[in-house]
Amino acid sequence: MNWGEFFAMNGYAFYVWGSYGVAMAVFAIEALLVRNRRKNILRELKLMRMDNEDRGERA
Amino acid sequence: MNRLSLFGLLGLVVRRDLLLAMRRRADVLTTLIFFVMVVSLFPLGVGPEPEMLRKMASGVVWVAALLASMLSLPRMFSADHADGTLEQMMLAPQSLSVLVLGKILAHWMLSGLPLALIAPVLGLQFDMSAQALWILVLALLLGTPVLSMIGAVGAALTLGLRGGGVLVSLLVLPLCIPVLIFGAGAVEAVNGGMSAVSNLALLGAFTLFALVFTPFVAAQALRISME
Amino acid sequence: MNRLSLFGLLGLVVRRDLLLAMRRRADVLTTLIFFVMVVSLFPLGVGPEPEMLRKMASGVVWVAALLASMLSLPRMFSADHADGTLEQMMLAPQSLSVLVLGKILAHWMLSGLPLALIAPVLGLQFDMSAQALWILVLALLLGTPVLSMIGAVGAALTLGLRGGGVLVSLLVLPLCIPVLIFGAGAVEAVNGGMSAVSNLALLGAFTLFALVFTPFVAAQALRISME
Amino acid sequence: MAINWFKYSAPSTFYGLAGKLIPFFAWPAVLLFAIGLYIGFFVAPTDAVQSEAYRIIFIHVPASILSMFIYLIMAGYAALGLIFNTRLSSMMAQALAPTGALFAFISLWTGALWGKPMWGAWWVWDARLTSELILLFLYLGFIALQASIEDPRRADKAAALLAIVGSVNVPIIYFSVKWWNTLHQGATIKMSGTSMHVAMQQAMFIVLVACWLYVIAVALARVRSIILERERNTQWVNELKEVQS
Amino acid sequence: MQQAPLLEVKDLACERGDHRLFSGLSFTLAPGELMQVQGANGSGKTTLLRTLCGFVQPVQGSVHWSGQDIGEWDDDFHAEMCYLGHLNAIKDELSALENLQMSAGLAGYTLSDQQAVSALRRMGLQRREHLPVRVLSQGQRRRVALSRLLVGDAHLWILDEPLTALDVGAVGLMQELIGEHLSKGGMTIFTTHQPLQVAGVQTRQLMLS
Amino acid sequence: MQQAPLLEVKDLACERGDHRLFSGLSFTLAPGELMQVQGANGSGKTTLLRTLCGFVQPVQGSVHWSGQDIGEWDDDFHAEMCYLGHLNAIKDELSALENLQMSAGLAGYTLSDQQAVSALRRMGLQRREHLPVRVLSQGQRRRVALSRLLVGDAHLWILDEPLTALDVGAVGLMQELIGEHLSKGGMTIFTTHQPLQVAGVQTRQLMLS
Ligand code: HEM
Ligand SMILES: Nc1ncnc2c1ncn2[C@@H]1O[C@H](COP(=O)(O)OP(=O)(O)OP(=O)(O)O)[C@@H](O)[C@H]1O
Ligand SMILES: Nc1ncnc2c1ncn2[C@@H]1O[C@H](COP(=O)(O)OP(=O)(O)OP(=O)(O)O)[C@@H](O)[C@H]1O
Ligand SMILES: [Mg+2]
Ligand SMILES: [Mg+2]
Repeated sequence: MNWGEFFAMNGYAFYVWGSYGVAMAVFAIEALLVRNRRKNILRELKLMRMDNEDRGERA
Repeated sequence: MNRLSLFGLLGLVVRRDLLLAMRRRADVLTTLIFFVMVVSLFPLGVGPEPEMLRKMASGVVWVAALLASMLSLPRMFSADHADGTLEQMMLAPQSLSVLVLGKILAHWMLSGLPLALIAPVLGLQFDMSAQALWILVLALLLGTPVLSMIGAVGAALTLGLRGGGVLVSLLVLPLCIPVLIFGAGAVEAVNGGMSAVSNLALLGAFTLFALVFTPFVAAQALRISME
Repeated sequence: MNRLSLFGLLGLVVRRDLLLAMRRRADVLTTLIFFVMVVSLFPLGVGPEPEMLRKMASGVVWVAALLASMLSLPRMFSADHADGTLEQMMLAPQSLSVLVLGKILAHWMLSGLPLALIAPVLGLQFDMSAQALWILVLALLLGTPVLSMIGAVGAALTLGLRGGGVLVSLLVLPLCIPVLIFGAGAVEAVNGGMSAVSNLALLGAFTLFALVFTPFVAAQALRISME
Repeated sequence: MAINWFKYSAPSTFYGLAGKLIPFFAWPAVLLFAIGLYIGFFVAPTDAVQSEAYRIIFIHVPASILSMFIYLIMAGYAALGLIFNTRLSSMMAQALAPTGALFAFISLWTGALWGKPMWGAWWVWDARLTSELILLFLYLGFIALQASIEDPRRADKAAALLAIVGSVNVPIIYFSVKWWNTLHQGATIKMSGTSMHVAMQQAMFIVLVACWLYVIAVALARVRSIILERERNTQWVNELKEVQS
Repeated sequence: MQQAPLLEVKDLACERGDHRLFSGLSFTLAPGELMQVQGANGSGKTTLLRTLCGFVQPVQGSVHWSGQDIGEWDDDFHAEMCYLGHLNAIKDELSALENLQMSAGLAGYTLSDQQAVSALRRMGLQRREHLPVRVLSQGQRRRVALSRLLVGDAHLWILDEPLTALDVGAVGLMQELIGEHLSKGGMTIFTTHQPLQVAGVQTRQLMLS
Repeated sequence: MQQAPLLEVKDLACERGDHRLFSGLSFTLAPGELMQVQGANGSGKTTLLRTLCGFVQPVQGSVHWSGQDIGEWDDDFHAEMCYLGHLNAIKDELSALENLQMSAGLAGYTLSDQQAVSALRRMGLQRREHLPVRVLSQGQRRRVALSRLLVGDAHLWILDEPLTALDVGAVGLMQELIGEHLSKGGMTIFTTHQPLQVAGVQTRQLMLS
């Protein structure tokens, strides 16, 4: 079996690759979103910590 | 000073909600008019073929009933919440579930019952047969209480939230699907020459089942929302 | 300090509302999900026969779009009203109508546009043909702005009233019926082998007509409500 | 030696534990996906009836199965949180919901792409399909409710109640949809009668395991963010080295 | 002679949002005692009173009524207490009389017209019993809410700013009512930003910072 | 030297519901003048200020700005005034910076990041410019609202209880700002329940009963 045939999926390429493509994209996007969420909260926490230290120094 | 029995309390809550509704009649009418309007929109959207309209009639009436009771749900507890009466209800030395049951009953009398009573008129617009109309009313009478009961849980959960209206629909509509299916199915069974008994029996069973659990669950939801 | 042009102001209001919506994404999604849900309820009520579903598809999608944009209406001005931004908008030295037009545009981008874009997926559930799907989307794109515009007038009139949700539907639904008829009619014309051009042209005419008058009327309604 | 499970139900300890565990789930998930898909595409033979289109099954079935399981697990965690007032279980429920919704979506999407060549329609109102759609709505309701309540404790409890009510309803919904569907029309087209090839079963099973691992990894990663968001004012969060740096 | 305390608060701590309002709060209240909760705006007075009622779950500590923990919604406790919050819990659409009867009903007892009318009269609402509450002034609305105290037989009154919107006469009446209640062996715990003195009773102070 | 008055109020009367709040109210305000509106709760202070803005239509009398009646929503007048009400008109979801820029945009002018940041700094919001307003304290939120005064070029400031939730330092800052505004020929009309003294300026009093 050559690659062209493989990707053609006997005429069902759109359906098969559409399924796997979207599924994998969803997994990737979810992973990305999770990482973003972590980055955001960490950035906010750092800001808050710097803010607190700042206030501590002035007091 | 005479202590009230549980039934006395239930009656009191129902009487109170009906009295309040009578004093501000617009709210009750709006639900009903919304129902009539949604049902009447369909022939406009779908086209006037009587054959098709007859087939979809029961489904449309049920969906409209579902949406109309959804719309009146946010009001179920919100007025009592806003003026502090709900706090006092939760401090009542009786079970909160009974109070909630009373409110559910009143809600049904003000939303489900009028819908069921006006449904035959709308059914005529769709050229339904007399027998089908009977079954439609019966099914609505048996099924709409479940909508009020599940709706009470949703209304209690979303009490005081921003965007409560759409949210409560989002929570409650999927849970009401069985009622929709069997309610609309009853009429279609009759249209197909079959008996509607099993559908109606199932609707009754749902009602009983919901009657046992939902007042308690809604009471818990209220406690969560009041914190 | 640079003075803003009218177009600059319009753009600012739209950007602002979109930005706010992005920050509280749940609200936008809820409208969309409600739409999907109502459309999906119909087969459950009416039965799964593809033939009938295909026939009623456009009507169902339109009615659901109407209901979904109705439900998101109360939020159009209420947040700005509650936190005082609306007061500041009315004190802007520019025409309030332009600000209102900006809010209408943003509302449409957040309700009408997503509905139009997701409609083909729902149409597929009803087994609509590709051509009908195109017309459906086109009709929705041309027609939903009218819903937002008439809706803005209703939302402005009912601002801050108790039971505003159902009330606004009552005010607005009857006015939106022409849009529903011609919108659903466009798809049915195509299904019937005719051209949808006249329907679409009429929808476009409605939109233009509404575009001229409703921002001004809604601005007046806001002034009345703010007193 | 008995492990002190109670210790790990404290968010502060679980945060570290979860961080250490994630790689042990994430990498095997990737590996098993690769193996499963290799078997699915290169070892498993072509189906006599469905030709190559059947290969969608290797993602469709695991996604479908998981979407249902995740709801149960989520409702279980939520119930635990409601009854025993353990914050961590509520956070786990919250972390699982989006993943469950995504799996329901994948199931619907792949199913639709399968249905078109097999049935000639992207969608039919079949019992299984319809109830999967309703399941997706239930997930979305859970997420929307949780998202619209500001106070996290109230959000946890309210969403938990919803999840419990939902899980009581799921069987009812399933059977009513089934009944509704069969009442109106005959049996829908089924998978070709031939029994499944061993390689097909293997591939499906391996992808299923991979999905499980993926779900666990993602849920753990997400729950770590949730813990940080909820505990932002505590001492231990401020002393974390990722916050200090 | 000091009686045994009925209400006991042990090591109570409350949070709202992420914010710890107070912690390690302990006190007891015996029949005949009057306690005022003090503190700046936002210091947690309302939260404390609502915790006593059971609306808010404390993050730590417990509240006991005659020796029993009221942690799980306790109907016996609720039968013996009366709470009056920021909100009046009256319905605009109903008359003062109907409102009072409905409140009594929800609290679990029936009230004859006679009893209700005399309670409303005592609160200075003569000739206003049958008007819808909507048309009453703020002070009169507060009086309708307070008349609930007159018709019930609760031991413990929990009053959150009972004097809001009341004029001088009504404040005097409230002092009188609380005095009567205490002399019959009742207990009262309240918050207020105005001075409130009950003759012959020493007000205990609880300070939230 | 006294300048000609820009704001003239003639024989004004306002009602809310069926209730006449005040009538026959006349006064003028010239550049450099400061006026405080006083009165008990519910005496109509807010109503008066909102009438000046044009939100409330008076039942009698009129308001003139440089000789012109502002009865019909007057954009020229609005371009020269800045109103700050009970509500802050800020969005929880946006940062302080975004809020300020949006407010400026709605008032009809654009604001560079530079200008906005320096205004916020002046109001004591250093390093909080980019936090969502949701996480700010009440006083800080009020400061964000007040910083609108700094970036605009309005002649007339109408401030309804500007000092709510502000701490001592911020109150001092406000006094300073109002002083600067007046010395540049601006006018201010305000209500407050707290004392507010601007150095070197005599505060005119308007009493509503
Ligand atoms: C939108 C479309 C579809 C949806 C939502 C859907 C949903 C599901 C679900 C929920 C399951 C898991 C059932 C279980 O484990 O008991 C499943 C399994 C399966 N589906 Fe689909 N499906 C769709 C389309 C299709 C199509 C078009 C086919 C075949 C032509 C198909 C064939 C199968 C098979 C063979 C299984 C696994 C066998 C089994 O567990 O019984 N599905 N699907
Ligand atoms: N649901 C809530 N979520 C978050 N924070 C809350 C909530 N309810 C109250 N708070 C906060 O808790 C604090 C205490 O509120 P509480 O109402 O108990 O104050 P208080 O002492 O009664 O004040 P006041 O004198 O104004 O009545 C306040 O800072 C308030 O902002
Ligand atoms: N929309 C309305 N309809 C009817 N009455 C109103 C309305 N708005 C205000 N009132 C009444 O008008 C009166 C004046 O209100 P206003 O807000 O002007 O008082 P104020 O002097 O600003 O009081 P405060 O010091 O509390 O701010 C009040 O008695 C109020 O109840
Ligand atoms: Mg308080
Ligand atoms: Mg005021």
